[in-house]
Amino acid sequence: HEEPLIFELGRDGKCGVDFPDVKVGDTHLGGLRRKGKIGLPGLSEPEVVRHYVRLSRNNYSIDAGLYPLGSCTMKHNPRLNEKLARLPGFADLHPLAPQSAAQGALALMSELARWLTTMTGMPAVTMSPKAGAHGELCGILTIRAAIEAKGEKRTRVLIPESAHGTNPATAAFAGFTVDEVKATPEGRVDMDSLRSKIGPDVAAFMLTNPNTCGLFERDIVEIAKLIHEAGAYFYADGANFNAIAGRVKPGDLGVDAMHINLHKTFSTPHGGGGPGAGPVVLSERLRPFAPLPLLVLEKGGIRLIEDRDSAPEGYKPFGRMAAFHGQMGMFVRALSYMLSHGGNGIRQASEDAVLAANYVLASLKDVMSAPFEGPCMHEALFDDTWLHDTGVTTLDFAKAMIDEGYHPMTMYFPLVVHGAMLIEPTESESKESLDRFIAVLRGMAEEVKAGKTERFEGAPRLAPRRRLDETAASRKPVLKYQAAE
Amino acid sequence: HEEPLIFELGRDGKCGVDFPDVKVGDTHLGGLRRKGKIGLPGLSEPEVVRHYVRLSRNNYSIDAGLYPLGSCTMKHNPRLNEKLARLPGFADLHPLAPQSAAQGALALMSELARWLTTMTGMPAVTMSPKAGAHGELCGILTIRAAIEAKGEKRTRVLIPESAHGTNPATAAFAGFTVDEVKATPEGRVDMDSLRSKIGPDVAAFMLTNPNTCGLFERDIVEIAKLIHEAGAYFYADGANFNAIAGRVKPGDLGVDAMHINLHKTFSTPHGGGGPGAGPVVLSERLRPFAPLPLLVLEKGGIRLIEDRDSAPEGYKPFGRMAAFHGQMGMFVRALSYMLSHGGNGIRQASEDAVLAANYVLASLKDVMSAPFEGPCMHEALFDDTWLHDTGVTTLDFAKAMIDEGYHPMTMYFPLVVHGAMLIEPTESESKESLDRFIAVLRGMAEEVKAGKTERFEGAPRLAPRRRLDETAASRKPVLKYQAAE
Amino acid sequence: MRYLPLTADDRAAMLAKIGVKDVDALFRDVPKSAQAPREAFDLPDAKGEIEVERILSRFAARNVAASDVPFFCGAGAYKHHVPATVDHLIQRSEFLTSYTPYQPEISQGTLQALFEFQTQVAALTGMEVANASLYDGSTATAEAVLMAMRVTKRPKAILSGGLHKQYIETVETVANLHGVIKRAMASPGRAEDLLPLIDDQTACVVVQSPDVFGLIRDLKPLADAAHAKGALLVVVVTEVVSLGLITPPGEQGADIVVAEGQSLGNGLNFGGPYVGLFAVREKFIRQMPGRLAGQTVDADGRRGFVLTLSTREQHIRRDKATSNICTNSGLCALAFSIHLSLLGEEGFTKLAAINHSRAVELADKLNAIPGVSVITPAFFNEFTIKLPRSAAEVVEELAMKGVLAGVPASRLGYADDLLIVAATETNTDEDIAAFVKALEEVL
Amino acid sequence: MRYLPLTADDRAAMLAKIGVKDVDALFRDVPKSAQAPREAFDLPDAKGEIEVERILSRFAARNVAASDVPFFCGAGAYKHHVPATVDHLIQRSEFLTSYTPYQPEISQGTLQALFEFQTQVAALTGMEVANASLYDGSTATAEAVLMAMRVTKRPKAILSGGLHKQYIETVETVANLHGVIKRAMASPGRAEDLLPLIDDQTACVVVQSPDVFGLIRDLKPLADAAHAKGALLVVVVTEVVSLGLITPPGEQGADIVVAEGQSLGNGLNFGGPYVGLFAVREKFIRQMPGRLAGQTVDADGRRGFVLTLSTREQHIRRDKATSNICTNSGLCALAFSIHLSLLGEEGFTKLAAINHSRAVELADKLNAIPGVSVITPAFFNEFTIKLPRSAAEVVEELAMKGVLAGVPASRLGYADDLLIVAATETNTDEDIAAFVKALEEVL
Repeated sequence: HEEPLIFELGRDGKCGVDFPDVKVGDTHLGGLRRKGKIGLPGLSEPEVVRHYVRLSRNNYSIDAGLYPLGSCTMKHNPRLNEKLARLPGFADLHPLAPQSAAQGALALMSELARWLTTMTGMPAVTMSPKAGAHGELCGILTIRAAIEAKGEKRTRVLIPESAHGTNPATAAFAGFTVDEVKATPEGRVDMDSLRSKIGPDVAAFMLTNPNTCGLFERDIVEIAKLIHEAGAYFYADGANFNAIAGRVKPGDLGVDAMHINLHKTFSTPHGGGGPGAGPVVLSERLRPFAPLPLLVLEKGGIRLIEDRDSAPEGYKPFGRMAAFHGQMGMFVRALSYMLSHGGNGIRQASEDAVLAANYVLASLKDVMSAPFEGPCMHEALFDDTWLHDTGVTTLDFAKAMIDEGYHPMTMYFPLVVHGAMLIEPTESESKESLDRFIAVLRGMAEEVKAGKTERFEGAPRLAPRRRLDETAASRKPVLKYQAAE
Repeated sequence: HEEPLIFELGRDGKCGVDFPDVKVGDTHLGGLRRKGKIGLPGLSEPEVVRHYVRLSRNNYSIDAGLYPLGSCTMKHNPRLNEKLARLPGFADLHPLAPQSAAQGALALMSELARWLTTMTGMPAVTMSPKAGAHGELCGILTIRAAIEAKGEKRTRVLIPESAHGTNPATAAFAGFTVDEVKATPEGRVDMDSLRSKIGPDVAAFMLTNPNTCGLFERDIVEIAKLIHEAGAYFYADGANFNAIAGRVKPGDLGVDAMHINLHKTFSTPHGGGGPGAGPVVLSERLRPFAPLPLLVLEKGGIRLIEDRDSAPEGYKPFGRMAAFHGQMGMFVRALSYMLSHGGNGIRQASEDAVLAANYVLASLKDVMSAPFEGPCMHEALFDDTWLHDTGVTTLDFAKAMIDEGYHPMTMYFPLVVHGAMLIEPTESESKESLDRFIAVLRGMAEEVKAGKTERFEGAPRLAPRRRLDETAASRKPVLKYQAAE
Repeated sequence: MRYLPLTADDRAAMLAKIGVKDVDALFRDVPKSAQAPREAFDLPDAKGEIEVERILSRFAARNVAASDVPFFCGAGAYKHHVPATVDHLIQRSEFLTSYTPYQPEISQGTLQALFEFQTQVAALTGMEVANASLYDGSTATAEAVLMAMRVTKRPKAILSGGLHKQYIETVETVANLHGVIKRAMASPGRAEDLLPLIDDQTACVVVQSPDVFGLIRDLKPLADAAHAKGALLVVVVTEVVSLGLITPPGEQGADIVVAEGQSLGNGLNFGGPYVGLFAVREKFIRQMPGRLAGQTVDADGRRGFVLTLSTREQHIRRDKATSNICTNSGLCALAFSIHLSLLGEEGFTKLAAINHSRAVELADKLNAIPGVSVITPAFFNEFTIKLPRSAAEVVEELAMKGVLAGVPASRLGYADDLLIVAATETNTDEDIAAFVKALEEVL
Repeated sequence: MRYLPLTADDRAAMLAKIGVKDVDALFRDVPKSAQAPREAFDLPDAKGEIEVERILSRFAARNVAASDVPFFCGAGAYKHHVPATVDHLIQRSEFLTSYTPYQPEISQGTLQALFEFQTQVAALTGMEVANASLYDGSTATAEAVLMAMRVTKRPKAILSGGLHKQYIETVETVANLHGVIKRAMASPGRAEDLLPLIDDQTACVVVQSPDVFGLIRDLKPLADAAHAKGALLVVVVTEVVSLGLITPPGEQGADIVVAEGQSLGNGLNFGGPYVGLFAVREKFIRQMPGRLAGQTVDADGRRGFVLTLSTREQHIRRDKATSNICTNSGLCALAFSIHLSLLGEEGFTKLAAINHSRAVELADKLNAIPGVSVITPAFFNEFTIKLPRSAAEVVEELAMKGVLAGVPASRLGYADDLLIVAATETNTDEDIAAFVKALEEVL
């Protein structure tokens, strides 16, 4: 049975809520009362429930299975966090309620800030960015403001070719030109390339560390030195913080700014694509330029500074990332996660995440091909060398995993590796679960090598849908339902 | 992928909760400290979540599809009711908290009692029974107490052969002998049979009305008169109250006692088999014998009477059905349902339930065989006459519905009809949903008639399991997990 | 009305298909005299969510929730912390809104969970088999007595005076119809000598441990004495968490163990819904009441689970059934089982240890108050104190000070100066201090 | 630690398979100087659920929830009743714990829901297409300005003074890098004349309606003037419920409509997470930021949905992308869509009517208080009153009396004597009476 669209299910005369009738005059509406119908379908509550329950059953989820999406950190989402985020004191608190009526919320933000600065070894954090990419933008704009405050003109941002797409997009969005730094055959920043590109017009170097090949940048201290000597800033993409949280302080590596994806490292649920939250930790020299709002501890309580004029001495906020004060709902969840783990648990989680990835790597590298040597961090990278001449592509292999009950790994990223398959098991998987996953992938790989490739062509076959025609979708986009004539 | 048992998943050294360590001396335990291990498996929280999420996906549910189980009233379960039952003032209230600290709970019970007595036209209700069958027992024990109070000796309870199994079981459990009353070819109580059985040794007549054939007992007034003239009591099984709530008051029919399944008519969720709740409404002459506890309105509040000695003048509670005061969690849900519907909505719901059943009956009676004439009430009964010589049984047909995405109807009940199929769509289904269901059943029926019977043999094929060997299960029962040697 | 999907047009079309003029025609078998118009019901019209929520919230606000105050009530219902995961999982549509698993092919979720529950209950109690739950501890106790009478074909049951008063009444209410109930006098703080009451007409001895006053009693001598006379020992546990620390009844010779399972996975709920546990020796399984999930295979040979031995049950056996029970406490049993799965061996035993430790600490502090004495020599997380005056009055006075101090024994018909006090993992040091201070103040 | 499934034995076995001695060996690429021991982090150790719940509950208890008091704050975030069904459904594991639907074969639940969401947003705004959501209304406004600059290849954006101050700042922060932002002065209670500011360098005019002071303004003349100069009209809606009663921007000539969707399905959450709506004329779809769900077919020809036009996006186009956005506000969009599905045409328009009616009633009563005047001539559920003294002080005094009376305009940098007041379906007659009485008392 195929679940129709709500527009196909609904009909006039039904409604899933009950309100008293009310008459409205036109006098207060400035003559702009809506005339026509909106076109919303009418459904009773039971129909709505069934529709969404049925839809949900077509989704894969971390609650139902291992979700090895490299670079996405699909870890366990504790329900305690969901429960606490729903306490009326948080969920039902207005962002412009008098600050005297929101002291608990401000205190919670301060406490979360303390955890973030302590874990990163950075002196400051700005909380308002609403997602990782938004945090990147915030970080780059902070850097931009610092440069402008010095009266400098720096137009280029250096980014390794293995970076997430958000890095170059962010730099461009912030008005910089992007210059790519090459990777070494070992999957790390090519120091020669970096040296050749660095210069007085460089505003920043953006680096993910551990990088998207799943490797720690060994030369990180040297890199930071180079950047700083050139008068540029070191931006770290915190997407892979889960590999090192509780073991390594980015501040010790010379980082000037780093966003933290609360929805990755600190487990706020991905929700099918958001909401996220991306607070940005800042070095001392960037701290004065952090955007509004600012949190200031005063005697008698905490004050939220919402406009430039009220900023403390020495602070020159570069602007505002969004209305209000950030993703409070996510802050509650993240703090609940942190308190639950404690410093020891966060360290253990990072170690387990790295251990799990290396275990997968060690268990599969004889049947699949790993492009780089040495231990990986929290994700294991394979390429498609081992698929050459089999007729099976990375895509085929990954889609066939669906028929085995697994979500595919990240494919074709990072771009520096051919036919990349990036596996991030996270610390949430038991050894039994990892062993089963490894056994399934080994079995599949051995089938490919034995030439039994039929099942890979056009996989998946057992999912709610077979492969979807993405070309048709984009050639003539259908972006909303339209009733048949 | 087959989901293992938790005992197969778990292992020593894992735990899904965190507690501080604590040392316990033996001195306060009377020397009875546990020595050996219990044998519980250790699992982390993510493993527990995944286990139960995966298990759940093997279940059918009303949220996911039409659930036409006759006599079970699988209607929509509003989430508002779940939310309200979880208010700390209800969910976190101790049954033996001082009554001064529980006045809201007692007031809620009184309000629910008012709705139940108003809807049934009965003067009193006792709230503590924990399920329908428990309510039946309560009703029969009340009758027994009334008989004893009169100094009479009555040993027989009359029950129609179409009755739910709980009726004879309850009567026997309460120490009575059971005597079956025949059904007419029209599926109703055979008045001649009843007349022939009634007598001075009859304690009660237990009748479900609408009856389990889905028919209203037309002679109900006459039946009540006969019973009362014999000095016996009229017990009504309220399992089918959903057909008449808001339209018919059982009190007007001469009923002396009737349990009400809050988990049917008033939509408290079935939860895979409970908990239910079965308050019993009572006539004036049974009221004095209702069991403990009693609710009494006094000035300044409501008092819960928990022992016989405190009972008001004229009350002689026959005993106690259970510790504490009944299924409070279910009371909240039921009252939420009642307030949401209102008197008008409850009436409309009953009418829609009856309408839906008749619509199914009218739409299928040409391809399936209906044993009885005339409009049905809230469930439509078919027999297997139409399956004769097809090689397909009621069981086959019902199990094949699973492959079409439906839960089977109730089968082989009531016993008075051969190969019975009892369909109760409830008022929660839209016309589109009913039409689709009817079309599927018609299609199946036509296939059977056309001799295309392969898919029915051994159905279902598309469910999480094929038919299970129930004989093997009961021949050598395996009722718990035992680790392989 | 938001819950009703049919529109006026739908209704008209359906009536047309049925071939009747209006819905009244479908009710034509109802005698005229019983056709009540809308006005005959003094009930308000439908309300929206906002209004319903307001009304019920007002009821809730008039109660003192256990989490609102330092809280020490027990006597058969205990405040424990239930992990958030439990409530999330039991609210999955597939668990919450499914029926009794009569169609096993599409009910394996519930059936496997019940099978796991049975295994857990058997392990906790130290018994060989358990059923898939009964309504609650008190009704389970009544069923146990009836079962003992069936098994032994004897008429007499002896109930310990330490059995929760409302359990005693529940047992008497039904078992009186089938036999003779002898109830021993309550002896708070002491295990009464039940041996002299056992004779060759005795079907069972029913004893609670920890008893209603919190006393842990040694069951072995009782089991031996009962067995010597051919009687069964029924052991009742109202606080299952105690089984994490105390020798299980099964190891002390119990033949039937019943328990109230509320402590795990389930809220206080003002007394219900709760979940009754029922475990027996294997030889009695065909005499057990209630549902049983059993393991089997499907047509493809794959392991699966079904409701089994249903020939004991009312829907098959009718008046010959072992019990009239139809509904069980499925969702509460699921909550129990999920909570216990989260706890596991380590968590469950730690939980028990913390409970005991909190209670010992509280008992020591209360005992130090002049005029107060703890009368329970051996206890788990609950004990009884003797006060210099009416415990009911003291409880009311402490409630005014924002402390719910326990259950006055008089509420259950026992002596006026006894207070039954429980402490659990949810009690903080501050809670205990507040209780001690408030009690000192009122005495 | 309850969330970590590996045991010490597991870790040892895994390390052995990897062929290293300990986990430190896996971190060997980290410079020694950056290897921080556990003690280097001033953080407490792991805590159990009970303790975490206590700590966070204490934070929560120090806030005044909107439901605790008569409540009238708005100015970009509104208290509405969200049906219980919404929160239940979005917590389904399959929605809550899934990733962005990059693998459409096993993400049809999310994708179809987003497609439905897009259709709803287009219908509400009166536009041709909508995306699958952005972070919130303010960032969506900034994206709209950037998009207008891309589409028109012009540098200038004109912002109405009635645009929420924090939206203005958000727009300026990013759009200043790409062009020139002209901000008109705020004119509370009046629609300022923006026409003279529009020239042939103007990419867009951005106007909010109802504006931050609650004013509904006629957009048609502005649209005509903008279009005459080749500029786009961007309309911002911070209260989507207004679209149930007011002529949608799409019918008044808007080219881009952005809105804050919090009012439907989402709580106040102290400002986030919210959900930004973004709707445009069809011709602009390839210039849109954010995700789009599109309809297509699978290999068997069955209808299905995919993320489409991703060549606009950063993970494909990198520095040439239309925006750097990666995450959207998927779960909030789902909540929005479920709430709107429950409402439907009838419920949504009724909801809007009730909101308006409550606000009219409140406005009339406040206007009758001596010294108080309503300065917003046309409004939906929010309006501004002029007070005889500092609104911020009045708000603090009313808060002491248990009424949260609205947002002082000074909080957003406007005049000191103005108070922005909102009323919704959640306000009772008693709430309104309490507000009026308290205000009379403090004035």
